[in-house]
Amino acid sequence: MRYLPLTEADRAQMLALTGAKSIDDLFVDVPKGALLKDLVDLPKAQGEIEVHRHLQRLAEKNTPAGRTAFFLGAGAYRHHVPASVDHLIQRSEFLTAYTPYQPEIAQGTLQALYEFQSQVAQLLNVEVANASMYDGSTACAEAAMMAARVTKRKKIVFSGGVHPHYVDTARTACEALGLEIIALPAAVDDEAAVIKALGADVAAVIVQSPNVFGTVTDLTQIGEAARGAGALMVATFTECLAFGLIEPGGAYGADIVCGEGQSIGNALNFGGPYVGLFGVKEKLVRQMPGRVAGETLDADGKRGFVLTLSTREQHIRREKATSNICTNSGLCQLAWTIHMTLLGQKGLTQLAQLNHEKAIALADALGAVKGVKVLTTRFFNELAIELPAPAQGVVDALAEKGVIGGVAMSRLNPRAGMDNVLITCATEMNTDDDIAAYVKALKAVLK
Amino acid sequence: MRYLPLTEADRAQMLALTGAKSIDDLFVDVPKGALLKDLVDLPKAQGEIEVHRHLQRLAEKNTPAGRTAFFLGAGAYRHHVPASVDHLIQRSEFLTAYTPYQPEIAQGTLQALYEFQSQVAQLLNVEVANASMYDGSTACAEAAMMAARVTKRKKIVFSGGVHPHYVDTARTACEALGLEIIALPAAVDDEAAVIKALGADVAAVIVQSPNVFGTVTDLTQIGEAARGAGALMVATFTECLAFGLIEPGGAYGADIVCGEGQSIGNALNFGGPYVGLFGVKEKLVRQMPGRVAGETLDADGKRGFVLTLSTREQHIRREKATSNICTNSGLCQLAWTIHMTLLGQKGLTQLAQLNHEKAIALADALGAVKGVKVLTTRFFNELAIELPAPAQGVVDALAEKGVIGGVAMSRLNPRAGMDNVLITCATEMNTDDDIAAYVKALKAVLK
Amino acid sequence: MSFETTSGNRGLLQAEPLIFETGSAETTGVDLPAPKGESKLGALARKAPLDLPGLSEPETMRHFVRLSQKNYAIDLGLFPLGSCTMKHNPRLNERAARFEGFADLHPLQPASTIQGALALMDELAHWLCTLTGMPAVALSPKAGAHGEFAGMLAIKAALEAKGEGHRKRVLVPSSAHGTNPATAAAAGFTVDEIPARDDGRVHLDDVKAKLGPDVAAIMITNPNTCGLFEPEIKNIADAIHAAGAYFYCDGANYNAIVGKVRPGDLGVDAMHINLHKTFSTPHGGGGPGAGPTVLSEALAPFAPVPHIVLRGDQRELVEHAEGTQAFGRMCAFHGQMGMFTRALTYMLSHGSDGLRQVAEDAVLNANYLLARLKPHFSAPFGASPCMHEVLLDDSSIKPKGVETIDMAKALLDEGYHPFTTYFPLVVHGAMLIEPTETEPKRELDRFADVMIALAERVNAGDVQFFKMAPTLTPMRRLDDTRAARQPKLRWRRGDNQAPAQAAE
Amino acid sequence: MSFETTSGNRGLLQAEPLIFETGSAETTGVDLPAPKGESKLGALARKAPLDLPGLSEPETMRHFVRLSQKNYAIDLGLFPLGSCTMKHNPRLNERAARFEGFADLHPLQPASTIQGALALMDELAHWLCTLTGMPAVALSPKAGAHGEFAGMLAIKAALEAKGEGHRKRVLVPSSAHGTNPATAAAAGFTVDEIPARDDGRVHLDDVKAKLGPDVAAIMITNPNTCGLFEPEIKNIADAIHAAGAYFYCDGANYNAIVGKVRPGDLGVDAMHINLHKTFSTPHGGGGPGAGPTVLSEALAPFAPVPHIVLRGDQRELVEHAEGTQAFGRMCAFHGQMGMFTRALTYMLSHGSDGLRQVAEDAVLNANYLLARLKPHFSAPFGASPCMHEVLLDDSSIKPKGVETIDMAKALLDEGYHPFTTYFPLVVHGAMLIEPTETEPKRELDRFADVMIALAERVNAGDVQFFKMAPTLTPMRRLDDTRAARQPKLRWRRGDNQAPAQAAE
Ligand SMILES: Cc1ncc(COP(=O)(O)O)c(C=O)c1O
Ligand SMILES: Cc1ncc(COP(=O)(O)O)c(C=O)c1O
Repeated sequence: MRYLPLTEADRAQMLALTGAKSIDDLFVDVPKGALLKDLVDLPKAQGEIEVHRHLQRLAEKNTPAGRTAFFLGAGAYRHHVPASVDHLIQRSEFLTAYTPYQPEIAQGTLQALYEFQSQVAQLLNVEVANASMYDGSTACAEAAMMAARVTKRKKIVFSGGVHPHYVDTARTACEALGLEIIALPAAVDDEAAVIKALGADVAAVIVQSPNVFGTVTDLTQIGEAARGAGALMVATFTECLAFGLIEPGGAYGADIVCGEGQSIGNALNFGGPYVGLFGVKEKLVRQMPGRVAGETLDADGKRGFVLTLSTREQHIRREKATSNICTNSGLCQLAWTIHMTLLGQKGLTQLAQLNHEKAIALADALGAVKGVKVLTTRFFNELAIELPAPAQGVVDALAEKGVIGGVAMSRLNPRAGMDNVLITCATEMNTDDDIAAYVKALKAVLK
Repeated sequence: MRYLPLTEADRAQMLALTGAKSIDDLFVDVPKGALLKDLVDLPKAQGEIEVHRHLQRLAEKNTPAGRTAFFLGAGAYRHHVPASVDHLIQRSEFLTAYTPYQPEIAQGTLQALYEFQSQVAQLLNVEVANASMYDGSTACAEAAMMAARVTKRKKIVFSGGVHPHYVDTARTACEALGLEIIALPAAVDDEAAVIKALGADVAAVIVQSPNVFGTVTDLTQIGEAARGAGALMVATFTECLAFGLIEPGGAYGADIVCGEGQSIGNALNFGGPYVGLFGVKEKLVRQMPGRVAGETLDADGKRGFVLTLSTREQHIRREKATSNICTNSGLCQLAWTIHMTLLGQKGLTQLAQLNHEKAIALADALGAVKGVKVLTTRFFNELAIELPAPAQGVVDALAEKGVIGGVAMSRLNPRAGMDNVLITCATEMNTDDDIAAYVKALKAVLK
Repeated sequence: MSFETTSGNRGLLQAEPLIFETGSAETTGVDLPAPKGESKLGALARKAPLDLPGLSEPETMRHFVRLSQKNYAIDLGLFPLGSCTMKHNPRLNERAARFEGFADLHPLQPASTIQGALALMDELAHWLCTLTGMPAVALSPKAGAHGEFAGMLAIKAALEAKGEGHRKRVLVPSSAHGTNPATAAAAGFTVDEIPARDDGRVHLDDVKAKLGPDVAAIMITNPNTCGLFEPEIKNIADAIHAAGAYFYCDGANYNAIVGKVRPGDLGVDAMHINLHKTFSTPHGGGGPGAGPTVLSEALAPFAPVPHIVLRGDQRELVEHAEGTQAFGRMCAFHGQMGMFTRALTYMLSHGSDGLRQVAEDAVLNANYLLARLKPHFSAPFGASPCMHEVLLDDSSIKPKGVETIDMAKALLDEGYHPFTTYFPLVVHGAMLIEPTETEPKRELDRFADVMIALAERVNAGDVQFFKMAPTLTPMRRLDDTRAARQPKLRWRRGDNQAPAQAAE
Repeated sequence: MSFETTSGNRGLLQAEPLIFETGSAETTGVDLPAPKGESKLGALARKAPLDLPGLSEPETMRHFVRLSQKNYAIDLGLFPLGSCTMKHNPRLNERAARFEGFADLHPLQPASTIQGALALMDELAHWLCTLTGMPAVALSPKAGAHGEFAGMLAIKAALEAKGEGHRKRVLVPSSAHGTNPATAAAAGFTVDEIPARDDGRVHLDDVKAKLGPDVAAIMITNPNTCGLFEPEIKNIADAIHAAGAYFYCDGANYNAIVGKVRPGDLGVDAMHINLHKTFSTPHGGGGPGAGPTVLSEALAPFAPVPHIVLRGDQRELVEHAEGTQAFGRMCAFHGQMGMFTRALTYMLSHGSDGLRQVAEDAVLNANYLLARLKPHFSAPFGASPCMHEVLLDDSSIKPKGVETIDMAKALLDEGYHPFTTYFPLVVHGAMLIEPTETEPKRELDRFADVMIALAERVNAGDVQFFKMAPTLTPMRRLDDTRAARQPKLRWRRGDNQAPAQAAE
């Protein structure tokens, strides 16, 4: 087997030194009968050629986004990732390193983490950011739990604009802790309802901007209301690229700003792995989940970086930890940092602007189709439209025509009562031809 | 422009230091009128997205070998290259290094070269091998010129089994030096004719085994005859994998053994870049073209490697050099070394055996098609068949059916008088289904 | 001859500042079409300064290549970090994960366009279930700890479904990884620790003594974090089940028994599998992981959404818990697809025979190291064979003035990543050495030679050598206390940008 | 604190033996289906021992990763090797070259299946011709020297076609790269050297003095190897043409003028372009290169096969010289397709505007360095601007006892690949510095600071420092003489396998 270096001669020699007669003597503690005599019922070893073919065959049973006119977002976005990003993250020294527990031989990872934290803090306009979470949805769930810890309250209010899967993820985690989730009804814009839901028992109000319908919200009033009620404001997001153009949660005084970082540096990958971004106010840093790198000096007085504040973490604090997270999103975080380094402020702003313009073009084009109503007025690159028919059927019919038009709100939240609502998105990857193809197919489907 | 780091501010500041008023002042030596005022008439800069799309569109106008039932060799072979090979050669430290002129910071490249030379010498059973040539055809041309230098004779005899493009390449090079090329008539097997062509004025006889028709030849007799005539025997090849199974030229006492290394480590790449292998008897080493790495010690007495014997080379010897070659096939050579390291004797032998068996199956299957005659009896993985119709037409018709059946001899050498001969090849990449598809299509075409 | 260079570089080792110290807001390494300047954002437009440095592409390449060379990695040498299973990461995995049909696929595409992806997930599930002898698996957990969370929530749901929601106590041996108690707490349980025993094992008696009507589950790592297979595991499982509780098995060390022992045969109810350990997906300097969690018959109905169901010959996703017994949802989409592809590639490559050999070689390599090191170090449980890792304690070195951390730092100079230090907590100054099956004998021998030479140096009383170590690494002992006391967690414009070069 | 490690490693730097010292004939890193054992070979079967060592995949990865870390590379830092144009190699190029439609394409496939490849070659040809202002290009030459060969053979064919085959003398300035005279000789010409002048330029008078009825061609590098544009180039071309000879231009330094000057406007008849220099294809530790050669109207008919012709909307290959005026064939197939893809990717990325900027920035960077270094070193032609590279000589250091090679070795410790040493031959102890356009000002400044600090050290008389250098690199000055005197060019079983550790 190509990955196993021991030869039969090695095995015999090594076994001899251990004093065991057979390899199974080393499994002496396994209960009688539990040590398998036969191979499990699965195919035997295969060479690269066969395995490659097998995987390729599976891959070819999918329709890659790029082979369609593609307008789907809703938590995962199809952006261009420069070739250098994917090249760099595959370098052995990044790819096959572990968590940087030995800083003397892990400054590469550690400095990149420190740069990531700094970039995230700048982007989200927060004071401190951690070294990444699994993804946006789990980051948001952690924020809810953290808010409960910080405020010692038990009620979490979710705006009706938060991605339904985020709400579900947080609900699963929070309810296990006995927290109460108040999920407001799905709404393209529910600022007033959010403010109304606040109260003295609310730990946090969780709002998303741009929200799942694409709506961008000025969070000033919600922030003030939350502060007034002694609740934290958690600003979440699924499209971090938006903050190249719109004001981030941190600028509205959000206590926790967290969400999905996939748009920068990471391919769609059918939903994962992605990278959760997580930023907080400095005063909350010791309640923050996840790893964090910090600056220090080495024995020669040289600047270097280490993992720090680990007294928050499970390996030190065990059941009292701020989170159970251990392995997080290293490579995806690295990809994010590299891509963001390539972009810089100039590239980021330009990329965000391009996305916005593509979405304007999309909104105009779809809005001009008979029977279609654009629901979202203040959008970045994503918007909701109302169709004259159930959206799920339209999506499926569009797919037959080589157009992935978006996602039906009914798929994300069947109880939203928004069966005719479609969430659609444009990015820098969409050409004018794509938009024309969409319009043509939509007209045909709606006819 | 993403590859150009200078900012406008940098440029202004730097220009100031040079004392020049404008950038064109630095081009002061360019004759008046020759300095372009306008941009040349070509498209302007494009981003990664657009360039990627453009290249992808071109790529998709081709039919990749792997999307067909593929049986074409004749100098380039479709073998599996393990994923680790292509990964390793893309490491910055290999990919973006120059020729190892500074051995203190180039031991990676140098040790890999030394390992390559050692592997090539083992494989070809020669005493010394160089650090690679451009490809097999140019290696063969260099061998012809070297033979003339060594023997001070002017006639080069080519067996009729040598790949016609190799003969053409050598002819072009040799005739410029006033050497005479005797190209024997194309023949599946011409041992006797080769021996007969030898004489006191012959510098070298160049034979190929397996030859372009796939024929494997015992070179003992030719070798003896050449020695008797005071000529060198040059054994060339296009399929180096064969030597996992058949006796290499070196074992027959060939003075120079050279040919194409593409089969190991390198993709088809539409014909290049490939890697020429070149081995000689020790006594000829100072007449050998190309770079060579050798072992030495460093100032601390540690073993290390350097480029050596450079007094043969153009940068030292100028017009008296053994060859004008400078840049050779670094990355392809590295890929060869890595793949050969993965294979080792065990893997190489097994891979060669698999190829041979696939070719036997192919010969049996095609030989059973009515009207088809297998011409090659002693083959490795390639063979010639005679068709009841001109081969070029059959090849084209097969292609319409998704089968790349080989190459018509008439394409390689229109004057061979072998219009109905097809050269076909099987490798480990061919499945039984491929062979069945070939037979089916061939029957249909010949009907 | 030592001297300060002008450049700050030292031979091939390149000094490299932060991107914030070299980049600028005007520089970018991407080219994009010029925007037209349209906007629908009005007052929502960003006003907070971005101030994100950009670098051109060549500068970016260099920055990260330079950084990378300051890292150790499996591809450079033995990485015997116990409990982490740092094995070879095949590049075929990386290639497969990047097939357009996987990488360029959106999780919310219509079902008709993702049949290959769903088939792949089903195939992975089949391998995991068959290998572990368990009927079901939840694929979506995003790392080991997340898998623990899924398992504990499934247990919670099962208890609640039986009307036993009052069971809140979870038994966790003191040798457990920190994620176990942290997860139990996150799932709303209380943690009751089973203290360690001298033999490094969990004893049935100790478990029985803790059982009671409020016990929800036990979380046992098997093979455990001392590198031992728990001999009483089956009896413990039986006792747990008899007491109406569930058995969560931490499968982080599954590599030691893959293809040799099926956790399902041991009475396990739930077990996460770190695909980045046993199934060779890259650790990537801290992730991403993937923690599919196999579930017993009793827990299977409560598996979180999404579920994949077969309708005719088409696969579909069930994405909402309503109408099912699913306890909920672990994350926005379907889990770490990129890791599924890699893990399946690895499994198919090994096959049933190769995977069994993996376990055997991993265990053999560890026992070989144990045999070589035992005469020179204190191996507290070394009297009998270990599984995939060797646990040493500091009792042979500490009396001479050398601590576990000093041994670790001395290994850095020798070109090794050290073992896991000070974990598990059940022995003093633990050194936990996991070689994995992808090490050749030659590398083990060299490592053993180095360890033995260091032991001899300890015996020779050369304490100073250890306290000075490392001296050959890019940096020397970094000051953790300083980092934690005055946390500086990000660059900020205006902060003293030239880093302090003198010790405080 | 310095000491010998037990492992031989030194921190992150891994000691690594030869594969012949670690591998074995029984080990392999590939898995293949078991063969059946059939054979048609009989007595032709291999009897010579293969004795090729195999390594498992993890060992192979490690071996080459470890080796790689002993290399310097552009991606690590400035690589100012004059005449070599070590610029950034975009990874987009690498990606494009690996598209299945290019990489998995056989050169002899039927024309209907390779239309995209032929279109790409045509597009590349169009870019090269338009940029250079030349009507034709031979794409097949496999490197610069091979392109020179193609150019000189075209000249030969043109002369023969005119019945002037007796013209055998080729003029080559003494500053020429070694490949120029070597190529002229390989093409059957005799070389007549034009001696150097103090100003580093070729003078019209010197050329004229050499002209005669036996002169076939002149080979001039422009910009030349002193980093200067030849001011008399056009007049020289005119004189050459008037004398019935041809002008071969070595285009290795084309990077300095791409988009700014068209060689066609200067009277060039043939010029190779090193795609691995100007057009950013990787140098790969010594290749592969690619040397497309542009040809004037006079030479175009003689371009070697293959030619691409358009028939209707389909492209076809002409592969045989018969029936054409082609002088022959350069190699088996169509040239370095993998490099064509990369070069075109690069060209499209830059566009006409970006390529012009390339030349301007390359020249500006060189002149900036010249300006910074001039006060501290002897720059023999530094009175006027240079093009893309800065030529220094050793006259300011040699009197103090420091040679060019010592400067080079001192740069190694500072983390730089040195300049080109002792080339061109026309100045004493040449140091030829080519920064290229992909260096930011910051890196140039640091390099200049280092050079100046070294100059100050020379002035301070610290000769010993230079003679000891390098001390921070993986190895220290290697013994070239020993290597050449007793060549050991390969491993051989039975040779003393433990390498000598002591100096001879
Ligand atoms: C024993 C044990 N359990 C659980 C975990 C947690 O797994 P993960 O890091 O994937 O969350 C680890 C990983 O370090 C471990 O070693
Ligand atoms: C001036 C000059 N001419 C010709 C060449 C030869 O080019 P290549 O190495 O591609 O054969 C070189 C390359 O080093 C060069 O610098």
